[in-house]
This record gives sequence, C-alpha cells and structure tokens, in this order.
Amino acid sequence: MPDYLPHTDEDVAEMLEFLGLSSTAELFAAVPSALRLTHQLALEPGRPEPDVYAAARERAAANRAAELICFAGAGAYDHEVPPVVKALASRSEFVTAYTPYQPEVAQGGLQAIFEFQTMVSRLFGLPIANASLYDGATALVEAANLAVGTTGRPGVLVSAGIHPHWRAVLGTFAAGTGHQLVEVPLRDGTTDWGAAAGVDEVGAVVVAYPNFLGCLEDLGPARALADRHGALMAVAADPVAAGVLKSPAAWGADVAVGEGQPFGTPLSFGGPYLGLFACASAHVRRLPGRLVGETVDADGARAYVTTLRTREQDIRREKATSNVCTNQTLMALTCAIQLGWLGTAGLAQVATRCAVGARHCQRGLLALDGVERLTGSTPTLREFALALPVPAALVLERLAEEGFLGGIALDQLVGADGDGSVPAAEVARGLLVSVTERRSRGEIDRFVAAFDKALR
Amino acid sequence: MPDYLPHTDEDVAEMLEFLGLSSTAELFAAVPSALRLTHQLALEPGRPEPDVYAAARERAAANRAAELICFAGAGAYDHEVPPVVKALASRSEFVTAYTPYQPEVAQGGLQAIFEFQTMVSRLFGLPIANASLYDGATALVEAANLAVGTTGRPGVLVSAGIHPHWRAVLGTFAAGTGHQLVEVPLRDGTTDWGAAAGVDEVGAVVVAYPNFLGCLEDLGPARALADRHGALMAVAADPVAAGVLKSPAAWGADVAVGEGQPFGTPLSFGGPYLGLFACASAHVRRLPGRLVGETVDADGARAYVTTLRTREQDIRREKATSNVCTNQTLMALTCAIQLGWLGTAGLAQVATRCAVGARHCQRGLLALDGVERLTGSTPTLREFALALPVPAALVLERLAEEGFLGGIALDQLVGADGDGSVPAAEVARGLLVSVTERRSRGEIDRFVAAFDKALR
Amino acid sequence: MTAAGGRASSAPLVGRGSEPTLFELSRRGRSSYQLATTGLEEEGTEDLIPSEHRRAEPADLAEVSERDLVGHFTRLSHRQYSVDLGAYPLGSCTMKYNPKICDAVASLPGLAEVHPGAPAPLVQGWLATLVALEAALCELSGMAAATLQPAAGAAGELTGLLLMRAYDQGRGERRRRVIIPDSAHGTNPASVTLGGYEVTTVRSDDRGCLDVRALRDVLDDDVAGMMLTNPNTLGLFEDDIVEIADAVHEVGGLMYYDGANLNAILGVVRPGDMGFDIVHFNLHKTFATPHGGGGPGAGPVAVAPHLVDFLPGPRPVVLEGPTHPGAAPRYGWATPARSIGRVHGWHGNALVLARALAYIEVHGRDGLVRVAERAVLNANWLRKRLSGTFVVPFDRPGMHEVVFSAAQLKKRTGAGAHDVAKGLIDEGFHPPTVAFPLIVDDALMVEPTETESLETLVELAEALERVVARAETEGLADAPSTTPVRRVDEARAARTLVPTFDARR
Amino acid sequence: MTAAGGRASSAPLVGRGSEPTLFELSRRGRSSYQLATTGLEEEGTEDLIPSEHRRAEPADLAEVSERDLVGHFTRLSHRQYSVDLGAYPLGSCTMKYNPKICDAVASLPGLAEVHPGAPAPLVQGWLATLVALEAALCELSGMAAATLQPAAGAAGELTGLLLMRAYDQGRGERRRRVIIPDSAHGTNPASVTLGGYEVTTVRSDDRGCLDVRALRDVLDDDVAGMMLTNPNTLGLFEDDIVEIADAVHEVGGLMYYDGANLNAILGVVRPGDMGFDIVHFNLHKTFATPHGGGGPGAGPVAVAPHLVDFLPGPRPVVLEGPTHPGAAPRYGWATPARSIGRVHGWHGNALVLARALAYIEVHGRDGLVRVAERAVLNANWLRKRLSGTFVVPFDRPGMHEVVFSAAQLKKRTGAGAHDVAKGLIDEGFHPPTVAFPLIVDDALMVEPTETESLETLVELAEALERVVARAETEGLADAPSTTPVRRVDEARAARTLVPTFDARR
Ligand SMILES: Cc1ncc(COP(=O)(O)O)c(C=O)c1O
Ligand SMILES: Cc1ncc(COP(=O)(O)O)c(C=O)c1O
Repeated sequence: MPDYLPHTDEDVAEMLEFLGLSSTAELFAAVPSALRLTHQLALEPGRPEPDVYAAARERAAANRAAELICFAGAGAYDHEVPPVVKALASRSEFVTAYTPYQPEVAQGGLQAIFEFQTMVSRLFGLPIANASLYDGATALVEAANLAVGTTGRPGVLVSAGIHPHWRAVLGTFAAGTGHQLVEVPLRDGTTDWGAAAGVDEVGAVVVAYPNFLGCLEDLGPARALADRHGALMAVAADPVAAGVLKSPAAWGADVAVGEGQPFGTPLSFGGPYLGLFACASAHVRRLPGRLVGETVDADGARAYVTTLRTREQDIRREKATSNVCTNQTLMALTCAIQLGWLGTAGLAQVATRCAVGARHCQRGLLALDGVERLTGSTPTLREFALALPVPAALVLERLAEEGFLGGIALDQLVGADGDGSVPAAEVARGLLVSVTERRSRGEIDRFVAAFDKALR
Repeated sequence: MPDYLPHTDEDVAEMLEFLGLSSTAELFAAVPSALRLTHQLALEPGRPEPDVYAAARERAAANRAAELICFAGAGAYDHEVPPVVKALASRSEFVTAYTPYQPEVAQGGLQAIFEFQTMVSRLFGLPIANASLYDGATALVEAANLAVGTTGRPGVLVSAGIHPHWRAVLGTFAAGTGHQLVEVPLRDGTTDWGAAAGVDEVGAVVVAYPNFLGCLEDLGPARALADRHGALMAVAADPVAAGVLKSPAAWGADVAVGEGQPFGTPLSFGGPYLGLFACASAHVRRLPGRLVGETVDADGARAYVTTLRTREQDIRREKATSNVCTNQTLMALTCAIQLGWLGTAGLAQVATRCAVGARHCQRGLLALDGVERLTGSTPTLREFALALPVPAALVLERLAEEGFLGGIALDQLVGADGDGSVPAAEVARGLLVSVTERRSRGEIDRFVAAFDKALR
Repeated sequence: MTAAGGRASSAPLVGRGSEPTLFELSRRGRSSYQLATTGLEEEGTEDLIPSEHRRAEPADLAEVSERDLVGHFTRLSHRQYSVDLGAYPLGSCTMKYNPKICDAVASLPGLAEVHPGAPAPLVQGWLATLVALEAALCELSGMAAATLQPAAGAAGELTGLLLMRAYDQGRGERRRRVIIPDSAHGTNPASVTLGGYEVTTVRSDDRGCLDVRALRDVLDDDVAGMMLTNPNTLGLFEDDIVEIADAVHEVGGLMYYDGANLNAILGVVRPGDMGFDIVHFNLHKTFATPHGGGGPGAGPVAVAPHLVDFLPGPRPVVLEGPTHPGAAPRYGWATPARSIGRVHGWHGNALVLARALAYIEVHGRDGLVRVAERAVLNANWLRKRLSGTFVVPFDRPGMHEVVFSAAQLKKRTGAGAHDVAKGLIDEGFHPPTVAFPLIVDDALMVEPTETESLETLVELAEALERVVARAETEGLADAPSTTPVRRVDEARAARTLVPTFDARR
Repeated sequence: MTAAGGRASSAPLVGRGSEPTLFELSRRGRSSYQLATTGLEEEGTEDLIPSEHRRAEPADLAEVSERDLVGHFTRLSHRQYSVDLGAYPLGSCTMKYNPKICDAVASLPGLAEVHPGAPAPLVQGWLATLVALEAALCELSGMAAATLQPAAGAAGELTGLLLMRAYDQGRGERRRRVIIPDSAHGTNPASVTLGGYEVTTVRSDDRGCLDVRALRDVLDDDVAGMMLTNPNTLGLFEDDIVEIADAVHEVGGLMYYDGANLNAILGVVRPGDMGFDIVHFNLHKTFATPHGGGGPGAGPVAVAPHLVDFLPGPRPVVLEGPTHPGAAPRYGWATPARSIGRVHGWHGNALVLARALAYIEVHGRDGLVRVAERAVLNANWLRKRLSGTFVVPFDRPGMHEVVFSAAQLKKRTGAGAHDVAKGLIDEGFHPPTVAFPLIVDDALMVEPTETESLETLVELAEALERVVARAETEGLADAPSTTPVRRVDEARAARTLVPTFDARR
C-alpha cells in the first residue's frame, strides 16, 4: 500500500491511546454516520511509483505534438530554456515554500520576486509591477477591473486584436462584474476604432501589441480614444517583442499586461504560465495580487516583504481589489532567472532572431501558390497570419506527418464564424504561424518545402 | 564566442594595466617563445550550448542499448533509482563541493559520508569502511595491496570466480607492486582451491560472493586456505546480494570489497561507479583512501572530519597506503541516499525480487531446446550462466532486434580461449543472464519467448 | 524519543550580510545567454522593425555571467525556508510533503513540451490525463463533472459563483446575495463580490460552527447560495451540514464547497453527500503540488448534474470509446451547451493537473483514506498535547487542523500570536498561520498534515512550550534572531513603498 | 565597485544545533521505498536461498519516511559550501564554475542508461563520444593517443608509470628510479611506489623552479623517468623545461606530465611540445566536471607515438570510416599489441568523459585559449594585489595560481596559514589550499580560476586583508564563528576513532 505516511502501527496505537480512542474511525465521530462513505471509492487501488511513472510515460508518448518541430505560437511560444535556468528554478527551497507570510524565513523568494517586479517594470516601462497573476488572460481581466474601478465607467472597448481566448475570459468574468464589453473589429490586422464611435461610458480601452495576428498596430489612436473618454489604456504586450518594440508606457499605457511564459516556462500544454501586470504609480492602491517591497529589519539591514496588503482579500475581504491569493510565484521566479540569463543584449537578440526567422519563413510561404497574407500590409514581427488555398486544419494534419507543428488554424481560435478579427470568409483558410529563435534556417526551409507538399 | 568568462574588455584592460602589461600574450612571457603554439588548435570553433546539446542528443540516440529491456549484469545492474534519490543527490551543494579539507564548511558532505561508511560497514559486517574508491575492480586491487602489505607475502590466490575485468585490473597493477597472482580455476561454478595446493608465500586469498557466474560458493574452504597460509581473506561481494546472503564477515573475511553501482548509480556505460571497501579494525592504519570520523568542535558540538590522514598520499607521500586522492564521493553520497530510501526491508525486498525474477527467467530459458546451465548444480541468486546451442553473440544480436539486451556473452568477458572459469569449449556458447527487481513477469516471459525465437 | 525529522536545523553556513540584487551584480558587457546557431545570423535587421515601432533603447536588464547567476540564486535559496527543509504547520495551507515522483512526471518532455494549441489528435495523452483526473475528482467529491481550468482556489470560487449566476439566470431569476460564515477565508467574500453578489455574513455559534438559527434568519429567495468549507477553518466538522444544506436548498439556493480543507475527509465523507452542488479543489493543498513560494496551484471545480451544462469550455471528453479491447479511446474537446465560457487562457495549469493525477494514482482508493486519517490523527494529537499551553477556543475533537488562541498569553506577557510565530522560527520551525480565522483573537492555526511523524509533532510541541516560556521570561520582541534578517519592518515597507530596484532612493 | 558575485553570503536560515544522523531519524517499520509491480510477488521464497548461505538477520539500515529522507539530506546540503554558493580559490584544485549544460548532457538517458557490456553495435554513440574526446585531448596535449580509463589523476599517474615500466621492459631494461621535484603533489611519489619504482626527489632552486644542476647530479641510466607538472605547484612555469626534458631523455628516461595544472596553458603551449612523453589530464579540474565533494573525476592518459602500443585496452576505435559522405563511421574496441591491460573495471568514468567533451565543444579552439588567459590574468592580479599583505616567496609573474606564505604573519601574530583559512571562512569565502606545496612554509595556495570576476577578486583580496587585520588584533583562534560548527578537533578524531555510527560510545 504505497503512501508517504511516516506512522508505524505503534505510532498510530500510541497516538490513539493518547486521545482515548480505540480506532481511527472514531477520529471522525463528528461526521454524522449517515453521511460517511459506506462503499470504497471507485478508484484504482494504490500503485507503486514506478508503475505510475510508466503509465505517465505512456500518456506522454501519446502526445505526438511533443516531437514535432514547432511553428505554433498564438500566445504560447517554443523558446530556449537553458539547463542553468531549470537547475536554479527547480531548487527545492523555492519549489516547496509557501507564500512568504513570514518574511524572516522567506527572504530568498521575496528578493527574487522583487527582482522579477523590477524586470517587468523595466520591460513595460511602468513603475509598478506585481508578483504575477494566473496567466495573461486573467491579468487582462484584472486590468479591466482596475480601469473600470478607477474611472467608475463600465464600458470596456476591446480590440479584436486581443487573443480570442483572452477576450473569451474577459467575457466570462464580465458576467460577474457587469462590465460592458464592446469588441472593436480589425481591418487588415489593425483595430478599426472608428467602429466604436457610438459607445460611451467607456472606462477602458484594451489593445494588444503586437496583436494576436502578429501585427504591429499604431497605438496612438487607442490612446487618443482613451483620452477622449477619460478612460485608461490597457495594453496586452508580448514581453519578448517588448525587447525591441516601443514599450507600452512609451505608447501611453496606464496598465500593461502580458503572458510571461516565453521567459523560462516550457509550453506545458498551456499552464502553469504567469500573468505579467504593470501599471502607473497612480494605480498602486488598486493593484491586484501580491506586491513585494523593500524595507529594513530590526537591525536596519535590507529586507523584503509583501506590502500594501490592505488591498488583498485576506484583509479587505469583499472590498479587496481582487480575489487572487495563490498566484504563479514559481513561474515568476523562473522568469527572473531567465531574464537574468538573457540580460539586456540576450533579450534583444531573442526578439530579433524571432523576427528574422519569421521574415524568412513568411517570405518562403508567401512564395507558395495561393498563399497570401491575411493582414494586408500591416507590419508583423514574430508571428503572421496567412490565407491558404485549402482549409488550414487539413494542412496542419499533413504537416504533422512531415514532423512539423505547422501553426494554429484560425478557426480553432476564433470559431468557425469568425470574430471580427479577420473576414469571416477567410477564417477556415486562415493559419497563424510563429517562429522563435530556436528555429534554424534549415528547419524553416524544410518546413516551407513540407508546406508546399501539403498544399498539393 | 561562447564561454563562461565574466571578464569584460574593460576588466581585461584594467587588470593588464594594473600588472603593467600591454597584452594578454605577455602573461605568458615565462613560456619560451620557441614552445608557444604558433598554429591554432585543430579543434572546432566554439559552439553555443544548444548546438552542443543537440550533438550530444544525436550521439545518445545512436546508443540503441539504452532502449532495450535489460537482462545484462556482470557487475553493472539495472536497478530502480527513484526520483527522490536523483533529486537529493543532484543538489548543487553536494555536486560542486571539493574534498572536505575545511570541515567547518563541509559538515554536510562529511556527515553523509559518515552515514555511508556506517551502511557499508553494516552491510559487510566489518567495523571499518572507507569513503569509497574508484570502482569495485580498483577496490580489489587495494584489498590485495593491504593483504600483501600486512602479511609481507607477495602471493595472491585469486579465484577465477572474480569478475574477469577485475582480475585483469589486478594483473595490470601487480606489474607495479610485484604481487604474484595465481588464478584458481572454477569447477561447476565453484573455486577448485585444490588446484592451488603447490603455491606458497600466500598473503591473500581472493574470492567472489556470489561469483561472476552468479554462483553461491561455500567460502569455508577459502577461509581455511587463508588460515593455512596465515593470509588474509578478501571477499568481493555483490552488495545487493549481501542484503540476503551471509555477510563477508560472517564467512570470516578480513577485507570485503564491492561495486556500489547497484545503489543509486545508473548504468552510465560503466562509470562513474564506486568501490566499496570494508575491513577489520586491525587493518585501519593500512586502509586505503579517505576515512571520515566523528569528533567535536570547539564548543563540544558533534562534528565530522576526515581522519587518520597520515595514511594518505598528501602526507605520507611515497610511503602512503595508496595513491588515491580524488575518489567517488558523489556516488557514495548517492549510495547512502539510496540505502536510506530502501531501508532494511527495502534492501531485502530488492535482493529477493532479483532472485525470484532470476529463478523464473532461468526456469523459462532452461526449458528451451539445447539450453543448459554452465555451472552444474551450484546454486545461483540474481544471475546465472547458460550454455546455448548457438554462439551467444549471435543470440544477443537477434534479441536486440526484439528489444532486449539479452545478457553478456561469456567470450566477451573471458576472451575466446577462456580463463579457467568455464570449460574453454563452452565459452563461445556461454551467456550470462541477470534479472533485477525492475523486471516484471510479463517482460521475462516475453524475453523467454524472444529467446526461443532467437535460437531457431 | 529519537531525533525529529521535522526540525529544519539548516544552520549558518558562512558569511553574513545580505545578498546583493542581481542588478548590483550586473556589469555592462557581461552575459550568460547562448542561443542556437540558426544560419540566419547574417540576415540584415535594419528594416526589420518600422522606426515608429522600434524601442528607443533596449530594456535594461541585469547583465551577469552564468557563474554569478548561479551564485546569486543558489545563495537566495539558502535564505528561504521550505517543506523540504522542515515542518511547515501553516494552517489552512496543507503544507504536506510533495513526493518527487510528481516532479518527475511533470518534467516528462512528452507532457511539458506540448503546445496547448496543437490539434486534439496530436495531444491524446494529455486529454487522457485530464479526463482521468476529472473522473477521480468527481468520485472523490461525489459530483457529476468538473472543469479543470481554474488556476487556483480563488479562481475556482469565482468560477463557481459564475456557475451559480448562470444557473440563476437559467431559471429566469436574479438573486443578489451569497452567504458565507464569519470564519470564511478572505477569498470567499472577495470572490462573491467579483461574482456580482453581495456578501451576507453569518456568525459562528459557541461551538465554532455555523449558527443555524442565524442562518435561517437571513435565508430568503434573494439568496443565490452559500459558501462553506467543511471541516471549517477552525478544523471543526460542521455537523449540522445536512440541515444547513436543506435550509439553503429550500429557498432555492446552491451550496458551494470551498475545498481547501478536503484533505481531512478524503474517502471518508464527500461534499456531494453532504448536499453541496459546487465544489472546488485546491490541488496544491490536497494533492501535493508544491506551492512554489505562492503558486502555481490549480482549483478545479466539480458540480452536481443540474450544473454540468454551465461548465466552462472547452472540456476534454471521450469522443469515442475503445474500438477494440485494449485500445485507447479517442479524446477531443467539447463545450457545454450553456457554458459560462473560458476561465483560463488555455486549459488550466496542466502540469499541476498531471502531478495531482500521479499523486492520486500512487495512493489509490485506500491510500487517500489513510491520508485523511493520519492528517486528522496528527492534528488532534497536537490539540490535546498543547491544550495546556494555549487556549483552545472550541475544545473538542477536530479534524485536520487546530486553532489555538494566544490572547491569554498576550494579556499575561504582551507576546501575542505574531510574537509566538517569530519565536518558533528561532526553534527551527515554520510558524503556524496567524490572525486567521478572524473569529479567534490572536489565532495560531496549526495544520501538521499527515506527512509529519510523531517525533516531529513532539519536537514542535516542545518548541512551542519553549517559546511560551521565553515569552514569560525574556520576551519575544527580539525574535527571530537566527534568521538571515531580524524582524522585518512591515509598516515602513507600506509607508515608503519601494516596489522595484529603481524606486530605491 | 559593485557587489561581488564571489562571496557566499549564505546566511543563517533557521534553527541551530547539529543534524541528527539518518540512524537517529530511523524508526523500525517506517519506509520510503516503492518497487515496481512484477507479478511475481506471490512466488515462494522459502527455498530461494540455501540455508547455509542465508543471512542471519537483515542488514540493519536506517528506516525513514521519504519526507524525513528529503528533510535530512536537504538540511545536510545547507551545511556544505560549494562552488555554486561562492568562490572556491582552492589552489591546485581548479575549482572553476561548472556549466550546467554538462549536467544536462550527462543525464541524457541515451548516455546514462547504457550498459557498459552491451555489444559495440548497440553503443555507437558512446564510442563516438570517447573517440572524439580522445582526439581533442591529444590535440590539446600534443600527443598521439590516449586511454580514457583512469578514474582520476592519481590513477592516471600510476597508469603512466606502468606504461614507463612496460616501455622499459620492452627495451629489455629494468630501471629503478623515478625523479620528482620537491614541490610535487603527494600522489606523485605515492604512484611512483605503486609503480614499483623508487622516488628520487630533486629540490627546487631559489626561483621556485626545478634545480637543473641538482637534476643532472641524479640522472643516470637507472632513471626510468621524471614526473613534472608545468606550471609547477607554485604556479610558476618551468622555463628550463626543454633542457630538463633533453637531460632526462639523454639518459633514456621518459618525461611524465602531471596535468593538474593544464588549465594554465590550454592552447598556449602543449606538454608534447615541451618534450613530455606521457600526460595525464584531470578532467574534473581543467574540463569542469564538478568535484562532487571529492569525486568522481577522470584522469585520461595521453602518450607519444612510441608508447601507443602499451596503452590499456580495450580502446574505442574507428573500425571503418564513413561508407558515404554524411554517414557515421563504424566504431568498435581494440586492444593495443603490448597493452599493459585494464586499469578500470569498464571503460573509465564515462559520464565524466561526456561532460568534458561537451565543455570542450562549447569553448572550442579559441574559447579554451581564453580560459587559460583569464585564469592566468586572475591569478597574477591577485598576486600583485596581495603582495603587500602576504609574502610571495618567489615573487615574479606566475601562471594560474599563486602561493603566499603566512610564515611572517605567524611570527608576528601567532596566526598561520591554517588560521588565516579559518578566518577567511568567516568572511564568506572558501579558503585557499594550506600546507601545500611543502617547500613553502605556511603556504596559502590561491587559484582563483577564470570564472571569477574582477569584483570577486577584489572582495577576496579585501577579505584577506581584513583577516590579517583580525589576526593582528583579536587573533584568529576563535575563527570560524559563522559556520554550522566551530573549529573542528581533528586530533581527537584520530585519537579516538569513530568511523561509523556504531563505533560511537
Ligand atoms: C480556506 C481557504 N479557502 C480558499 C483559499 C484560496 O485558495 P487559493 O490560494 O488556491 O486561491 C485558501 C488558500 O489559502 C484557503 O485556505
Ligand atoms: C598537482 C596535482 N597532481 C595530482 C593530483 C591528483 O589528482 P586526483 O585527485 O584527480 O587523483 C592533484 C589533485 O589535487 C594535483 O593537484
């Protein structure tokens, strides 16, 4: 009977006797007998670790996607994670610690998060960054909550350039908060803010940079629109692209959020990832989630602690700025280590190599019969959307046979009928392709060749 | 130019200036210019980690043996190494520390080795155990050196049941020490000590338990022979088998050595492994290698330190008991963790399961046409030698096609002409098969079926 | 009594002083990164980014050698307490030992290196994992189906409240209130607000359980439901649970189970059988995912049959059973008819889910029951052992955790729960949870968990006794004194906020 | 000057006191182990072992829960200094930073899970690895071929001496003496004895180099050869090396190169070009295999053409070149005609060899030269920086390490090298090597290695200055005071030997 319980039979007997009980069953005397389970759980009996591991390996082997050369992105990217980052991030002191409620024995984790906050702040150009949220999508929800809470206006203008899943999550939670979401369509990969003319009571203008189709939008109009409404501008930024692109702050963002996965976290079938959240100082008291601050100890030595805790649920309860408690600290730590490994030059290198690879790949694919850009002449960086002569899903199937995860079919992201991001007619033929710094010229050229074959 | 050097160009300039030098080349002024390399090394230019890792993966993929279900043993065994042992043994404090020359900052490693020594001592039943040697073979060399040094007699009677490689290593080093090695043949898997009647000036009697053909020999005759010669008895024991077999001490061994790989160290293509070495108290001042002892610190608190160092090369120099300096500490630590994980019951379980699996496998194979035992009726435990109707090498080739590493061909171990361990005529047909606790009935039965096919 | 496995006696190694930040270790021109050769290095980059989009100057990050990167974070790890170093009796958090096998499973390339957007046929192993976990969670909770998307307990709570809301609207209603007990965890009321409901708090009675009469007073058809954790945050089993559930159901409300304390009742009693309609799990508590210093976790939500249609989507499902014996079924995705929509950017914290399944598979049906038994055994042993040392507000057999009050000690010595916590640090233990639940003054909430041995409990008890003795003699104002930093000035951190290295003046 | 990466400021975490042994944590009936289901569990075991062979009672090992196993060894790790925590300027040991990529390579299942006895066709990848490493080592040393079997430097030395002996006998001679300098490492004379030779020691001259005249005095046709490391253990380059080699060769002796200091000259000058016939490498020094607290290492031995036939076997070889471009050659094993035989049970410390190859491949031909340059740059910077603080016995530009003498300090303050070492521990650094080489009294042998930054060197220098100041004021008798244990009583350990837990009284 495999388990991890230290109790010997003598221990149990001794402890029961100390409690004046004659059986472990009596420990549950407070549970009305009518409620107690009479039958055994309909689960397998316990199995020793090697058996369980073998079963997990079998399931892992059934994930053919793991072996394919990855050209898929759409918010989850196949970046280099070096052994040194894995080695440090997996140190058990970090992995098996709890939330730093006792700062004196948590300086290691606290300082790492302080460094993480500093890096996110510098990346997005905003002075405040929190200790992470669940993922990019939920970080965006918090951004909307902050904006609506600050302005007192329920309207949220959401560019259709925001990742479809993120928009879906926004919608789900708006049911509770009562925000009025208005999606603003794209035209040629750029948000057509004009389409939102009629709307008023706008508290937030939400836009992606680059957007989920990979396009670099001019964020000027969004900022202007926000000013017109006295709303806040929230930018969902790709943190890798931010290494070479104008920072959200430079575009005038009040809040910037992002998905931190590209910095040290493997693809992981979508999680655990981490939500990055940064904002202007004015909003710090509405900041969702944990914040680490520097202070001193009784001897005046430098120390770190979670601070401004009165914002949080355990103290503010129903008036808290957010309900988040457990966040994604370990991923934030990993992100800090990865960014420390990359450094200033490395981050720029990674972003540039993604862009160079994407350009090489896009040129190759556009040279194929019937393959066209889906976003007109709008510039793209690390990711681009194509219209294929045949259904994208079919092409992906064929590419998998050739050893490639060829991208993400648009209809899978936006639904068969589309969502205003691309012309509905194009959805089924739409494919989103992404290239990271890990892809070599050879891989890309073989990919293009396989793609050519797959179109025939 | 990938490297791990922290020096910026400014650092180098600043440091050179401090030294009054104008170029790094001048740092080597003491090297006669006639000797300096004029050409560049005929090595590849440096390559970034991901490229090097990819190349290593390619080589790894070319090792088909890694994917085969393992029935090979012969001194290297495919035992379970649980994730918890890997996690603890790979902690960087242990991995990146040096020899504990400064005990105050090495208590962690020292205590672990103290625990290792205690476990080896209990396993072999002898009061003294050192901090490890290179491997089982070199541990045996040290045992012979100790025996000859103690008795002052150069004769070493070596049972042909000692692993052929170990005997070869004994021979290699005897060229330097001048020991007179006399190999004593086996008959039906048991040492025929009678054949050594004539020899005198014997300082050591060396025997394996079980021997390399898997046989359990009665060690009484070896002990008696040693007594007759006033020699020491050195037993090369399989430490896993020791979990259920009479300990070397119980058989009267003065010295016991073993290969510690089965406890937590992967097969590793033969290294790094670790030599286990234990002996009676009388011989502690001739003990080769490092020894950790308990003591106290300035406050009287319990502490550990390497001790009896006057035996060692750095102090005794040419009169040292051995020349060993760097040993296999990390494997010894791993061994201690693995034995801690197994515990008393677990070790017995492992040994028993090996034996049960081996029995099941041996029965199955002996039921095949023309397959016979090579060692008569001598009992075996975890490993056994068979005579096949066809050359063993050929059978192994076919079994590999079926996904099995079917054992070790005897001729590969003992050479085509044999070595007195089995009748020379049988060598080419001889196969050594081993079964560990990892092998299931299903695997064994499929193995027997494949074996049957391979024989046709 | 032999030495304990429980005390972290990680002692001073060498040196003193604080560890500089990575930014202070940074030196322009140093680097660690090495990227794969692409063969595209020579390609021009001038026109790569339109000038109006180009970043003015590079994002300034630390620049360190790999050697300094390793030194820095290794040293930081030596300034961090963890379960692997010693006992962590932090109430409500279930800081049990996390088997390393789960790490091994979660790092299988076949699981960790899978893109979440890959077509279903290419991720059959992942879908099988999720479907298996959902089934196990439903069996453990007595529910019909579950969503695995919520990333933590609070996310599960909010998901549950949105399910309540959808159910409400489904029957054409618009209820406004959700009831929680005054002993509830802070995430409960916070989630209620975000779910668009108003909180109605019901007090606990003198037995530390929900005051059923008080509950009836506030029940009406404006009540959408009630959130409860059972055992509650005092570690006591709400034995009126059936009556409570009936009462709430009578007015048409739904019962929400906060699963943070599920560890106490695994395989003994199921939320579904108690009358709950919605259940969230904290996989990082009950199913041994390490907490990572504050996350990640996972907060799946299971529901009764009448709520299945509203679950978030897409959900992993079996599209087609095994075509022949021994074959695997075909898995895919499906979104429930009236789904509230996505609550996560992808499929939830997948690797955490894989860990939980491994944990459940190793323990199996009887192992999980033993987990609950031993957790309850340990907590009750400590309660009794320490009942002379601290006041136990509601002193009767409890479940997996016990709440002491240091209020009397404080009156006597001036040292309250907070100080006791700091004192215990000097004894080598991580302190219990303090100041929660709110209904106990100077609460010390202790959850030993099932993975700590009797020896460890004895050490912990003796350590707490020493701390009380210290409070009565020298006092605890100086504690802790054995830590990398002494007592931290939390007030100053809030007063003069320094949230980044750049904010330092 | 910014903060250093070099100081380990790993500080007290929590608790005090020592960590109990695993045996004290043990409790009969507890366990951690879990073995795979075999389906053979029910098989009888009575007659499995003949009674005369059966163990009387089970080997008594510790019995602990996995949780306590983890707690114990994690806490022990917090009582251990390491390169990853901080600088380790331990002379002669080349404690450089070990890139983690090498760990990743060594843990590839395709390398780590290969049985050493598998037929050659099934281990082509391993054979390719070994052949590639041998080629690289030969190029770096200017030799013709190498054996990879020796498990460490000392094993390499003995192998080299046995090669000398075989060569001797090969030419029908029986020489009896091997010459080593008085500055040689202890393994040199110890190996000479085991090689069946007598040691003849030659003193160093006042320049810290071998006294060539003294050498000539002892050279005759009874001399089998000479062992030398260059740069020598004082970190000085033996600039008479050509003359030395010629003199030894004149009398028919062979030159043996102790490769422990090879790091200093990588790609700058090669032992082969200096006239050496036999070279051993310490892969765990020069090629960054972590030392593992004392091992494992690897000590390959490379030789000049006239010794190739004597190398240990079997050796990995190319049996057949690529059959077509791009194809891999066919690898196998071959034993040299007059091989001295095996010096290892299998093929040497294979995983260490794989690490070294990865390290060499990342650095490549120019990276390795930079390694040597920076190692020498760092050592000379420290020599000059500290020449006012300590006496530098042979004060002239050196190579990769520098030896200071604390003799004067000792005369002045009573605190010698040993005390300085303990004092430096309190400053957060691992001390230099003390009491070696023997020819310098109160030697402090410092090898910073190339992976430490200038900031770290400055911190180290300042720390040593503080230690000297402390010696001159309060003294160093109390040092270290910041460690898990205070100064350890080494004499008592030898006096009352307690080598196991059972020996404790
Ligand atoms: C009783 C209770 N409910 C809810 C939560 C919130 O769970 P999470 O932190 O996973 O969001 C917690 C976490 O501490 C808890 O203890
Ligand atoms: C100069 C010198 N020679 C030889 C050796 C012995 O090498 P190993 O410890 O690998 O046996 C050492 C190791 O410290 C050394 O420094």
